[in-house]
Amino acid sequence: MADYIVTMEHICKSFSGVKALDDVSFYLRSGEVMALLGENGAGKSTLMKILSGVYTRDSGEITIFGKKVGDMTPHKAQALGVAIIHQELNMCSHLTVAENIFLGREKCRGGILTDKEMNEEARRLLNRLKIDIDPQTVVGDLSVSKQQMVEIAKALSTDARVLIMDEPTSALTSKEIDELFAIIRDLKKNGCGIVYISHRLEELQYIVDRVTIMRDGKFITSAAFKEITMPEIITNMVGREIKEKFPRVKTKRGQKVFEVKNINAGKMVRDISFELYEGEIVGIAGLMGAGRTETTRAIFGVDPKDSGEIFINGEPVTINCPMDAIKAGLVLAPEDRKKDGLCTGLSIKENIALPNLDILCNGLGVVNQKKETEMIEKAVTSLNIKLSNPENDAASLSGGNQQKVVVAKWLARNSKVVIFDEPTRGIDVAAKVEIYNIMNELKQEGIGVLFVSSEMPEIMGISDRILVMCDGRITGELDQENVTQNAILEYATRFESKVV
Amino acid sequence: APQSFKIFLITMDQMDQYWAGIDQGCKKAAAELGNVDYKWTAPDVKDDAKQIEMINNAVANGANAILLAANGPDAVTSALKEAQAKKVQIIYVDSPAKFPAVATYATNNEGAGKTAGNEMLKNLAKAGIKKGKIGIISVNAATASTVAREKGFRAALRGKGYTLLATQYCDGDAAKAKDIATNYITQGCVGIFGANEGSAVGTGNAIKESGQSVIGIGFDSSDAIKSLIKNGFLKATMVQNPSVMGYEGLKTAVSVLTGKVKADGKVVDTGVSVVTK
Amino acid sequence: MMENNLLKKLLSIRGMGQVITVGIGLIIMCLVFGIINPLFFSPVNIANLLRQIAPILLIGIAQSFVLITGNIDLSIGSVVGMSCMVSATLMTRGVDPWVAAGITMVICLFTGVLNGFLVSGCKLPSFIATLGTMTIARGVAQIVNNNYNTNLIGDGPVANAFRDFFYYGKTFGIFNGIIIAVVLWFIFNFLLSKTRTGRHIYATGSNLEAARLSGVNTLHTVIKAYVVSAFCSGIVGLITCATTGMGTMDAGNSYELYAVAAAVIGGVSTLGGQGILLGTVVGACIWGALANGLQFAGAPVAIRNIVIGIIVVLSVFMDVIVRTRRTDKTKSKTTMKPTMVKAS
Amino acid sequence: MMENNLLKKLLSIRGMGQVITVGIGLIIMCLVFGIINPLFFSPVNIANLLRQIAPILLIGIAQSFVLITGNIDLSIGSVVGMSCMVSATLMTRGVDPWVAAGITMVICLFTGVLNGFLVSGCKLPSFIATLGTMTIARGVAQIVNNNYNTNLIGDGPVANAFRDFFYYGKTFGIFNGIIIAVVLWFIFNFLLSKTRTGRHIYATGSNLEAARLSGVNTLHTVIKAYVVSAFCSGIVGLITCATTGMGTMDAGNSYELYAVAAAVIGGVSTLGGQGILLGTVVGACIWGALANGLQFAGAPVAIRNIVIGIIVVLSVFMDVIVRTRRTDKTKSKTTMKPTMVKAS
Ligand SMILES: Nc1ncnc2c1ncn2[C@@H]1O[C@H](COP(=O)(O)OP(=O)(O)OP(=O)(O)O)[C@@H](O)[C@H]1O
Ligand SMILES: Nc1ncnc2c1ncn2[C@@H]1O[C@H](COP(=O)(O)OP(=O)(O)OP(=O)(O)O)[C@@H](O)[C@H]1O
Ligand SMILES: [Mg+2]
Ligand SMILES: [Mg+2]
Repeated sequence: MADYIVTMEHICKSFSGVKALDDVSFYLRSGEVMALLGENGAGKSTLMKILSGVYTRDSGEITIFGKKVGDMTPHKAQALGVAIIHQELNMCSHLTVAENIFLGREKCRGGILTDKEMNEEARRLLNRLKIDIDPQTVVGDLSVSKQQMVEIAKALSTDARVLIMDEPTSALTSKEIDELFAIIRDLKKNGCGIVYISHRLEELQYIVDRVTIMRDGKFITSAAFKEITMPEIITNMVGREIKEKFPRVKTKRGQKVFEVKNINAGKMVRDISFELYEGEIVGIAGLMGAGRTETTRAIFGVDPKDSGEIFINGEPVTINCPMDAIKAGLVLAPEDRKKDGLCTGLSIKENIALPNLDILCNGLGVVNQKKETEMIEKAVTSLNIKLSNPENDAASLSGGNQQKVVVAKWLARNSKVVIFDEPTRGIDVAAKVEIYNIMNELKQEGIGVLFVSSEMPEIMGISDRILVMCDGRITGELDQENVTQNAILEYATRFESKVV
Repeated sequence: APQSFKIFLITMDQMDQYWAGIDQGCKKAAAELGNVDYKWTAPDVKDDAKQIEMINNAVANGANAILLAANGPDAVTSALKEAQAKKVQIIYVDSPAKFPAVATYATNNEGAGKTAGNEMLKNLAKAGIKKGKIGIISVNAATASTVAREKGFRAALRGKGYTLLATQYCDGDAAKAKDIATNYITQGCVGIFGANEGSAVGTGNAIKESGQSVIGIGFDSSDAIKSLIKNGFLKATMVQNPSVMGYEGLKTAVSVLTGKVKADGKVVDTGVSVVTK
Repeated sequence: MMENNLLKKLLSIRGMGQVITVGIGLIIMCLVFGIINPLFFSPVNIANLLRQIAPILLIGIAQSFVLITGNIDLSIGSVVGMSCMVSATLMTRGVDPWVAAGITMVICLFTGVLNGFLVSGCKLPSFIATLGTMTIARGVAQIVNNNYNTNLIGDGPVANAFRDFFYYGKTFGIFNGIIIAVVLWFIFNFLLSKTRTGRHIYATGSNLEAARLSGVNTLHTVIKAYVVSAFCSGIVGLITCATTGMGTMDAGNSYELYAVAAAVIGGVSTLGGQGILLGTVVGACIWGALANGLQFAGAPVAIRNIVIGIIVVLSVFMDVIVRTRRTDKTKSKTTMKPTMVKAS
Repeated sequence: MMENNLLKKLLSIRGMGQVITVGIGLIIMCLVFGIINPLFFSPVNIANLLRQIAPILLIGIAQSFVLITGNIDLSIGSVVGMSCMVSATLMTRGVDPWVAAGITMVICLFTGVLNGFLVSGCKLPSFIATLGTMTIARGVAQIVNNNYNTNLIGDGPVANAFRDFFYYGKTFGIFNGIIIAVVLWFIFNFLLSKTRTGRHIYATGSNLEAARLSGVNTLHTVIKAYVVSAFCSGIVGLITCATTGMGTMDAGNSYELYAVAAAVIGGVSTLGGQGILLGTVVGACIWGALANGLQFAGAPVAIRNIVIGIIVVLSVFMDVIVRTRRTDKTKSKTTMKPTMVKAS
């Protein structure tokens, strides 16, 4: 007991009545790596944000290094030696790497910033972490993974004795991950306590000592990593058995509905060609940053294309903006629902109607309210969207239902091809199955479905055919019968030249 | 019992001490007469459309007579027509509009501008300056009274051997006027005319600072201008008689309302006095 | 029963809450003015007050359209001035008033297109882009008649018909200025609340990227909003010209800020995507009634500024409180950093 | 060798690119004015021009601080007016000029705190919050001397000392107004580029949430920026008072927009996080040289407005192009490297 450096007991936290944390307790020893596990929305980030002073708890007690602390603030957390690497990138993009690293605790002499010193120290720090970045680069000019490394370096520069890492590896390359693990082992040796949040369970074996599992804002269990098996961890996380995780329906492959020939757009979309048939789901797999999102955006006319042709039902179509694509019968449910999918502040009804106003309006551009209501009712029932009133703000829905609204927007019209970019990102298992069912229904209606996903099990479970992308190119194609994880990985890492 | 009358004074804005002079004249007359409910209102900035609203509001507020300092001579005429239709008596003070009124008590601005020009000539002659550039600072090109002063000033100096530069506008801002005047002096102006209070203050300050013997002529009077005259930085200023305008205007309004006098549309030049050291 | 339903339906319209709160404030304010000076409620003053509100309502509509797209239009006042000067200048040079009005409106609409293009096409921040066009349009207003206010636009029957049409005349006993504003309000309210363009305007202001991905032509949408704004401003310029019977160079000075105030008091959000034109009506009424009522109450100009400033801050403050409460609940519009890839 | 290094170092400062481009524009402009009227380059006019630039530079600094935090301050002009009227009123009522100046500055700083609090504490959009304080401060300027411009602040030695200190006097042959502006520029430039507060101002404007999570007190930071703004505006008010020797109620009218223009022309971004005060110097010089030079060239006022409008739009346009180009470059640079796909 005595060697706990952090104890959090009976922590509760609600966001406007919704309980995100319900009587959670959490303990951390010095020199250990504690994995904090749980499904999306389990409350992991919220718990750690309370520990680092981003949120204030509603009730409960926090003790750090044996001292009870009251309300935390980011500043106080820093002073107590608690550092956090946030799940979302949190950088001032106009400032340099060194300026970001020392933000909030700049070094001054006589009130004057000692930029030279800070640059030097940042350089030493980055060298120690084997991160090859000039501390005087402006952060906005760095790639996402480099920014993530800067964020890690920033947290480490505080000489924290409690270090919280909220999904630090989600944007890192494998080389960088190895470096990170080496750093973690180092810190452990020096007696630092580390909280490690990740959805990549296979990483745990390399660094983790203990695990704490949460579900629906509640503490479930805590155990030494050696004493718990992976299946046990998963059951504890999910808390229920999902019978058919990847429902599959059989249909006959029909006519060719969609063909893309030699599309080039920027550096991330290079010479993309593929075809899609009626009643088939084609998955696009690849490593993060393989250019899948860029490809869908280029096809849909969001980003400009440098060259290439698109055919629908054998007819060539010109797509220069999303409206062209929609008119041609091609729709896209984008990856990032907050940024690209929903108009928050508008009602659910208006969101669903938005891309379908051409159908809903008469010749004068006046919206037919009756038709609109019918369309929304149909969409809501067929997708089983849980809502109290379609006039409510779309942002008032839970994440899964928001995702369904993004999908529903596109199902109200008779499209020939539907592209889903990571439709299951950030939603729970049950909602995922509902999305798979929607895709299957489309397939049965004879619509061509393109399904981009980073999750191997789901892409293997749902797709009839899988295209694999690497470095902006399609490097391979696999049939449902002979697809294996290794085959996908093999194609997904076929780089043209060795990338440094 | 004697009838009581509601009379409004509507000026261009409420910014200058000059307007307060008219107000004081009105108040004095109202106090002497005793049966007048008198109020002074004005738009927050000089703006024709806003002054029209003020007139409409005064009519709606039950005015029997309006003493008006018209922002522009043309702009308000239709509003005045409407007012007259409601039997409101119109008297102009300071600046008339092109609509027949009971009476006008105003400065003849063009004439006053000429007087200012003659003062300028007199002082230039006294200083032995026979030629050179002369600058004019005015409020803006939209205010009729200052435009008329400028016109008169230019007329007085035409053909006398001096070069009149393009008029510069300071929006009545004395600090801006100072900058403009300083620029004029740098350009070698021998004389500057500031066509209103703010312009005159700016002109005087610039001359004071330059230490050069530039002839400054102002218009209107205020504490600051008096001081500049006293110290010789402005040679002269044209002082109007706002208090007389207000006093006579209000008295005439009541006389007409009580039927003692018939409205004859007489125009009374309340005159300017040239104030020098 | 019927009324109850109607009431419910009314209340369910988003933005209605703020409108009702502010509306109650307006009524109280008017009552106070009426008590101070009963003439405030005289029929003459009511007609008069409404006529004074008309141009404020029009520029309020103008600013509302642009604010809802998530932008701002600082050029409104200058376009009013430009419209007033250009039309009057043409008329004094012998052009038929109606033709002059037509030419003027074309120039104004062009300014609107330019604004929209700079903001949406060239991606300039709207504050700066319209600050630029504001200065330029004022310059045009000044230069068109050689830096002088124009002469009277004429006393002939055509000129008088023009002046009556926009300001002095009455139809069914109501001043034409009021009728013009009301008719335009109905048209633009219809456009905003019932048509595709209106939906697109809201969507663009709410989330430009999402709107674009939903097939909305955001460039056209923003241009349309600025064109509506320029149209209303142009009409106000013509009304001003009709009111004064001449062109004045500083007509419309600061109107862009009054317009922001009217829109915002009525619940239009400066962050885009939110607000209804009914709110703008209430905002314009508050603004107009304040000016008129304080004059009736005999208050000096200075007091008026202070009162107006406080009212603007308070009404936005209320709006922000309401919105924050709702945001907490719904977690909308949080400033999440985009798309860190998350494996699940 | 040495100079080469210095040049490199200078060029490496962020934002220097825009400053140099605009600086070249300034030089060309001045040359043109000098050719049209050689008196433009006379020593008297140079001194004079610099003194005319001084207040613009100060309000430019004011606006730059606020813009860099990602906000705007529309109250600048009104605070200038308030400062001018309050100080003059106090002096005409017999208060010692220096005491009056002190009291005035306290009132101005309070306005700054209020602005910062409304924007950062109450989370009002800065445009609206400062629109409110703008109206209120102008009201105070009007009401403080009962809606009149004040009398002369006096002709005694103390009053003259005050007037000399802020405007008419010279130190080492240079006008005090210029010296005040330059000294304040050095102080605030130091504050912005070399101190923790400055760093926090940039961080807050760049990413408020990230700054907050790094332990930056963003509330205090925003308040500090608004206080700097109010301080500079207050000083300009005192300078105006010293210039005219009296209080004028409409002093500082529209200065907030000149300030935006000066800052933006010099490369300060209205989106926050970007800009250096050296740019503001160039922006202020362009603004001041335009006004002065066009008078020397005998151009009508209206032309000035059009020229200024075009310059504002163009300089932001350039800025946007440069920024977009860099973003493009960035995008291609962020070719992400592969990670293991999660296989659970
Ligand atoms: N600022 C907020 N406002 C409202 N609700 C919130 C807020 N932050 C989190 N929540 C809610 O609290 C719950 C827990 O969220 P949290 O981010 O802690 O989950 P998590 O376990 O970190 O999930 P993930 O694995 O997706 O990161 C969720 O239901 C979420 O919607
Ligand atoms: N969080 C982010 N912020 C900014 N840019 C990002 C981010 N994530 C990805 N990118 C950009 O996207 C590009 C390629 O990613 P893209 O999304 O196309 O790949 P993908 O194959 O769809 O992978 P995933 O969808 O899993 O991220 C990268 O080069 C990067 O510039
Ligand atoms: Mg999380
Ligand atoms: Mg993607």
